[in-house]
Amino acid sequence: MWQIRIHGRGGQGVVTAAELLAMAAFMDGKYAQAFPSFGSERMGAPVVAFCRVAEGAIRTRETVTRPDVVIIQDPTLLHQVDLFGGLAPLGFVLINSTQTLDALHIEEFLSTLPLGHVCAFSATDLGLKYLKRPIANGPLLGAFAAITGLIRLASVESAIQQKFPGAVGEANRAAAREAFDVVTTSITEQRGIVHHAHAD
Amino acid sequence: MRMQIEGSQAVADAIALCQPEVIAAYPISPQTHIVERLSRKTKQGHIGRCQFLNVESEFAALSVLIGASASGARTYTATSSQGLLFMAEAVYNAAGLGLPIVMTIANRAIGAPINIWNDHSDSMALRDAEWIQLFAEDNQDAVDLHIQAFRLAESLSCPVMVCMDGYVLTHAYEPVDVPDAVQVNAYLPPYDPVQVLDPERPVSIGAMVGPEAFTEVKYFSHQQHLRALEVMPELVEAFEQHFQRRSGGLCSAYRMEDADIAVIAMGSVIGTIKDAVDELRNTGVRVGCVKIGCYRPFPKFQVSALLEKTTRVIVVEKDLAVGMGGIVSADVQSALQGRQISVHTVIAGLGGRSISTSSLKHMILEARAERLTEPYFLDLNKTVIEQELARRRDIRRAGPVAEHMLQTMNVIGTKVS
Amino acid sequence: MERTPFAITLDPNTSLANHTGNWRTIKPIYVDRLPPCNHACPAGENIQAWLYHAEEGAYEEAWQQLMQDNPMPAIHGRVCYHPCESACNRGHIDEAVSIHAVERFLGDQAIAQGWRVACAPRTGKNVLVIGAGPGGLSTAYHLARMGHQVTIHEAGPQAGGMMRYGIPKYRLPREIVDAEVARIQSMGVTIRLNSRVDDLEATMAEGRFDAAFLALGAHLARRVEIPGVDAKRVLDAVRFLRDMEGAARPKLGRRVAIYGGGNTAIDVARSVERLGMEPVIIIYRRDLGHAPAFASEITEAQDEGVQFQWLRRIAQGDESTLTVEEMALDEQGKPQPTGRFERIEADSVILALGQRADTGFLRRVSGLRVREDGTIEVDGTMMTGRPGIFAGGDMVPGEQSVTVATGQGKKAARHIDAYLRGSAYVKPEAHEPATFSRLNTWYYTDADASKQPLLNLVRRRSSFDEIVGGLDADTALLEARRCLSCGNCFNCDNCYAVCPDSAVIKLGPGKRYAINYDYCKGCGLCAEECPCGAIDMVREVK
Amino acid sequence: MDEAMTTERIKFYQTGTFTAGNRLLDEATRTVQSRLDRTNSLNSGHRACQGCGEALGARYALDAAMRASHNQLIAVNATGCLEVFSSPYPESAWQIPWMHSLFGNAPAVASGIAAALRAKRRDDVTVIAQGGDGATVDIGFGCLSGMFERNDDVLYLCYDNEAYMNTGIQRSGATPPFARTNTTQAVGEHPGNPIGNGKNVPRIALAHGIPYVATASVADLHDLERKVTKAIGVRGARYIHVHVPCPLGWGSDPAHTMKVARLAVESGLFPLFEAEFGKIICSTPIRRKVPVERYLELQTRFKHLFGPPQDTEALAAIQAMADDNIAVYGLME
Repeated sequence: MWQIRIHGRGGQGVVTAAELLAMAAFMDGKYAQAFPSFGSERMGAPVVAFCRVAEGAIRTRETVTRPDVVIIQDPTLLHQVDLFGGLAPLGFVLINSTQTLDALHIEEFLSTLPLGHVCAFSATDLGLKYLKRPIANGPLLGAFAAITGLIRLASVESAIQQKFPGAVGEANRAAAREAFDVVTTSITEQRGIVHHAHAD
Repeated sequence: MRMQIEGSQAVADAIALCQPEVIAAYPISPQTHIVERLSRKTKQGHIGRCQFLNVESEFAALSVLIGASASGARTYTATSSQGLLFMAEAVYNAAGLGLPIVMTIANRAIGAPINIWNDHSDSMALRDAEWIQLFAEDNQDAVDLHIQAFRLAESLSCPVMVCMDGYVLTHAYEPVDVPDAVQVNAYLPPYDPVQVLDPERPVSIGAMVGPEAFTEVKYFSHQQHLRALEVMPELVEAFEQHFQRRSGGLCSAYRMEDADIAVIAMGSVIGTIKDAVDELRNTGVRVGCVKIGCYRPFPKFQVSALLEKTTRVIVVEKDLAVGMGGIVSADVQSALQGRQISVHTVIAGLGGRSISTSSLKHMILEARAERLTEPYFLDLNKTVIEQELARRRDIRRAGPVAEHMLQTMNVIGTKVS
Repeated sequence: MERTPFAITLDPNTSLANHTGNWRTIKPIYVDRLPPCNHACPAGENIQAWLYHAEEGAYEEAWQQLMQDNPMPAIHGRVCYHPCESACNRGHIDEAVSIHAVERFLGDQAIAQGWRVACAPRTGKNVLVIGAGPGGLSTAYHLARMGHQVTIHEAGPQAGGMMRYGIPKYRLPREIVDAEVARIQSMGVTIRLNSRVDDLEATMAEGRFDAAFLALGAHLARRVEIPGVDAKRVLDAVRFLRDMEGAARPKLGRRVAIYGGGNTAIDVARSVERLGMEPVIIIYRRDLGHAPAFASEITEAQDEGVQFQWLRRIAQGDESTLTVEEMALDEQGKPQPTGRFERIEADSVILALGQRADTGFLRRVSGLRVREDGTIEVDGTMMTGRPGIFAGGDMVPGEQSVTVATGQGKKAARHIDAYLRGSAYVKPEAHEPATFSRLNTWYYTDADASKQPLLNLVRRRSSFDEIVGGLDADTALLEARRCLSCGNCFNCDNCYAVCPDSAVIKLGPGKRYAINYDYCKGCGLCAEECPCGAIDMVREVK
Repeated sequence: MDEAMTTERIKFYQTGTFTAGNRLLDEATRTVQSRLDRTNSLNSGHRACQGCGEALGARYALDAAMRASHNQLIAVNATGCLEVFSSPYPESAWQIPWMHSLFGNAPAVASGIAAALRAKRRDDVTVIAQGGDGATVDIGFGCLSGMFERNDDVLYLCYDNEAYMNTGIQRSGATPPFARTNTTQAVGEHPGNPIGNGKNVPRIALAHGIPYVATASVADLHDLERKVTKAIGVRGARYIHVHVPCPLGWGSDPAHTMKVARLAVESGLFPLFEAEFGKIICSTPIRRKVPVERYLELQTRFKHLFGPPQDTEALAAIQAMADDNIAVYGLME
């Protein structure tokens, strides 16, 4: 079972992200569960949502305290909230940021993770590019598919299209697609560098 | 159709399929998503000529339904927490008048301190209001229970509360098989009221009844609820025939065949308990789980029968009878009267505290080792308690407990746990 | 309804099993009370009853009801001084109901429409009536309705008595008198005119009369001597008014003085006025407040130019003047001479000092007792000392008026009828009075009394045309509807409506109500809200 | 009120339009209460006190409503005297479909019935909710306001007897100033109910802008029936506030129930008016104006005002209220 925790701010769509993830997983024939942190938080407050994906039925209802994946919608949350608490040793981290990992000063949390398990890219820029609005969810989900391989990009696109029919969904899908490509390339490069280094 | 869907939306879709004629609601978290969706569906004309009334309070919501139901309309509302308490007077009244109203309780704690998260304090507060109370284990259960609830309510002329854990179920996206209209119509006959406000055949509903007959009125009510215990299994059978799945029911067992420890609970925590049971079973602990699906009327004999081979029972409940202990466990104890069974009361999940598999496992093992205090508060933060007790010893005017405890815990922003 | 919830759902109307009447300590009962108008009417008219019909526009029913008591409504509607209106409770609210106007309207309608009354089958009894004045006509009428044969002997050339010879035409047109008399005749009453009875017993024997009613009227004038004035220049009112009925007008000088303060004096003055004499002066020993004439008459006379010399006594006179002495009222209201004199120009004097009946011939009838003033003593049944002979009108002691005479005629007829049957007439016990304080007047619509049209002054001074006009049908209807129905249920439904326990049973249109004592809690609202005071609350005896 | 009209009475009849019946009026102009075939919606055998104004008011209003609705009527009743005396098991005095739920929810229950009827396409049935002043101006006020605000198709009838009579005469938001109740005793520095308290619910109803608002009195049956009949012909939320004396609570003679109610109107203390869509359109003129003392002196709840010593200040204050009403509502023609 995969457990995913999504951090963001109220109004940025963490619940939608969790829901879309679950839907995509469902389309892949998996079992999924998505739920918010049930807060009464207002716009801008730090919020969190959860998702579980499994091959069989999911019964547990507890919040995700030991995530396999952490998605960070808003990099300004870094150093404010314990974003990486309980992260599995072989877990994944996806960060929406224009800055590089180095610039974010989070190596101490992530240094133990395998190569290619951490990805920082500007989902917001992609959102602006395709949707003319700073919406990061589509690109993040595309990136999630790329980084984890847990769900197919096609399922992500279907989930987006189902949730947002019409032009908005179409733009989101395009953003997700580009994010998927960008992240896939980035990971391949990371791994390539590593392989290259090992080869040395 | 099986779909990945939010619990509230699935329930709203199921309600819509039951074709209520009058819905009245007042918003309160976490019930809102249900009524929002029903409002939309009503406005779109998806529920026949159903009338959706935006009322000024929960008290009005249920009162509207009292009138509508007495006029022969199928009626529905949903509420939570303070909302249920605010309508409390009408809750009793609807039952007393024998009106088959169906109401969803998106279970939530009761303040003060104000708390919007899940526990069962609300429906527990009104457990003796003469409503049938059903508890949903998951969202599939929630959907199915609502469909059963209308048939149950209308066949007995008695209101039914379907309790589903707030946020945990209402806001959770999970796969649910939402039936179609043909299926629901085949299962749920049109509402044929036993009494109706009709100018052609006037009756006076809601008489004042004095000491000479009040006891008898209540006796009949009790008999009616006992009859529900017979009717409900029949409805479950019928439901299975129509929908090809088993849902609802008075109570059910999980891995109880040879269990000498049983964990009894209601609602969404059952899933987590099942995980804990499985994990402990893997280590050789003979533990099982009993779900109570119908809390009122309380299926005494059925629960007792499921615990035939058990020597130890742990009742995990999301409520607290302050000054007394458990509420459900008291009922379980009464069901097990005369039997040599240890009954533990575990208070868990109050105000939305997450109940983890690991805590449950620990609790079971501690119970087995006879190390549980009574009642046992799951995951109680002992450090906070001790600091607060110390503070109160020092200062006479200690002020509100909640505020100081939050200060002690240094809660800032979102706490992830 | 067997599936409905036990006890909390009830069948409708089941409270009828709960007889809340046992809460009651006092209970309402319907009563009829004597309305003040009826009580005051000298003719004993059931005014309220006929107004009740008139209110509905049922004029013939109203007239028939009226005719139960009074055979001459058209006359009475004109000349009665209507004590009913003085007593009318409506006077406490705004103005009394103009009963006379409605009565006149009904009387005129009856004449115009030729309405008739029904008579009982003939009894074979014969009754002699002497005098075709109001008393005689009334008795004859009532006896005829009862089935008796009546013959009236009238000394004069025309029937009507004082109605013809005492009341000027401008107040009572003669065709009205003729019509109402004719109607009585049409009922089988024989009137022998110019038939003076000198020997009563002989007349009775001759006509085989079983009883007689004497109603001679007061045709003898009281006279005084005025020193210095030629007797030829002194007339009496009776003679003057009788002469007015003749072809030739009485001869008077240019300036006429009338001596007296009663209605006759006014009648005479106003008649003289119409003959073109002026100024007409009325001389009276007392003042306006003590004059027996009705204020309205005095006012009308003044309007027409009649002058009044109050507190004056005619002391003496000569050919063209009168010397009058100023009077002053003493503590008893009696005029006393002051010794101050003045002169008034006058060519002739008409004395209007009162009249009496000419009853001298009756002194011969055994058993009859004739008083010094000429009146006949009668008992409570109007019977004289001679069995079978009754008397009424101006010739018996008491008030003298057309209406009083008419009422006495009715009363006498009842006793004569009883006498003829060998029984006694017992007057039904009168109801308790319907006093104003028992009314709940809030419920009555504000409505001022209707005004009868008046002839303009020029015509009044120059002709004998009737002064007062009648009401038209609409106005008569509205006027009738001003009646408060004091003391008698008029089916207003108030009791039926205001009972919080629905314990008043409405018996149907016009049939009044009954109390359902099974449910009446005795709150008294019905009695309190009855506009006309027709419900009493009485102690419950259980 | 400049453009407002006053109601016209039929004049020049023996009793005009003041008595219940009048054989001289055509059938249509007579009151429903005068009819042999009136419904007696609230029938005999109920357990109201002697001379109960509320029992009268209810029968008046409902019978008129029955007639106007062609007997297609459903009535809801808030808890209170009317409910208790009319429907104690095993006997009901109601002849119409009738329901009692709670003290504070009658408007909402009625809204529910109206909604059910709408769902069932029964647009021929009228829904009436009724309650005393306690149920209306106090505990059920929220539901009432909600019903108004949604413009639910309900005619709400408040039978105002100016205190909680059912529970034994305690003060309500409709209790008039200076009145003695068992929670505003005639003791202390300011005996009786404080002046300046309370609320004018007809005016608050008016402020909701609902299609029809009226005040009526049991003392004026024609006016009351006309208003009920008019209200039945209107769809949406309607409110009629009926003044009903309570002999027990007011300390008046049971036989004086109508008289007291009448004097309330005639003094100007209880103005009769009508409003449509938030605007006053009509008032019923006072027939015979009386000083407020005439009204007050019949009730022991005001006895303390008459001393000794007489509380002239209080009496003047009450008179000022009456005069104000007369001016505001144009009660003198």
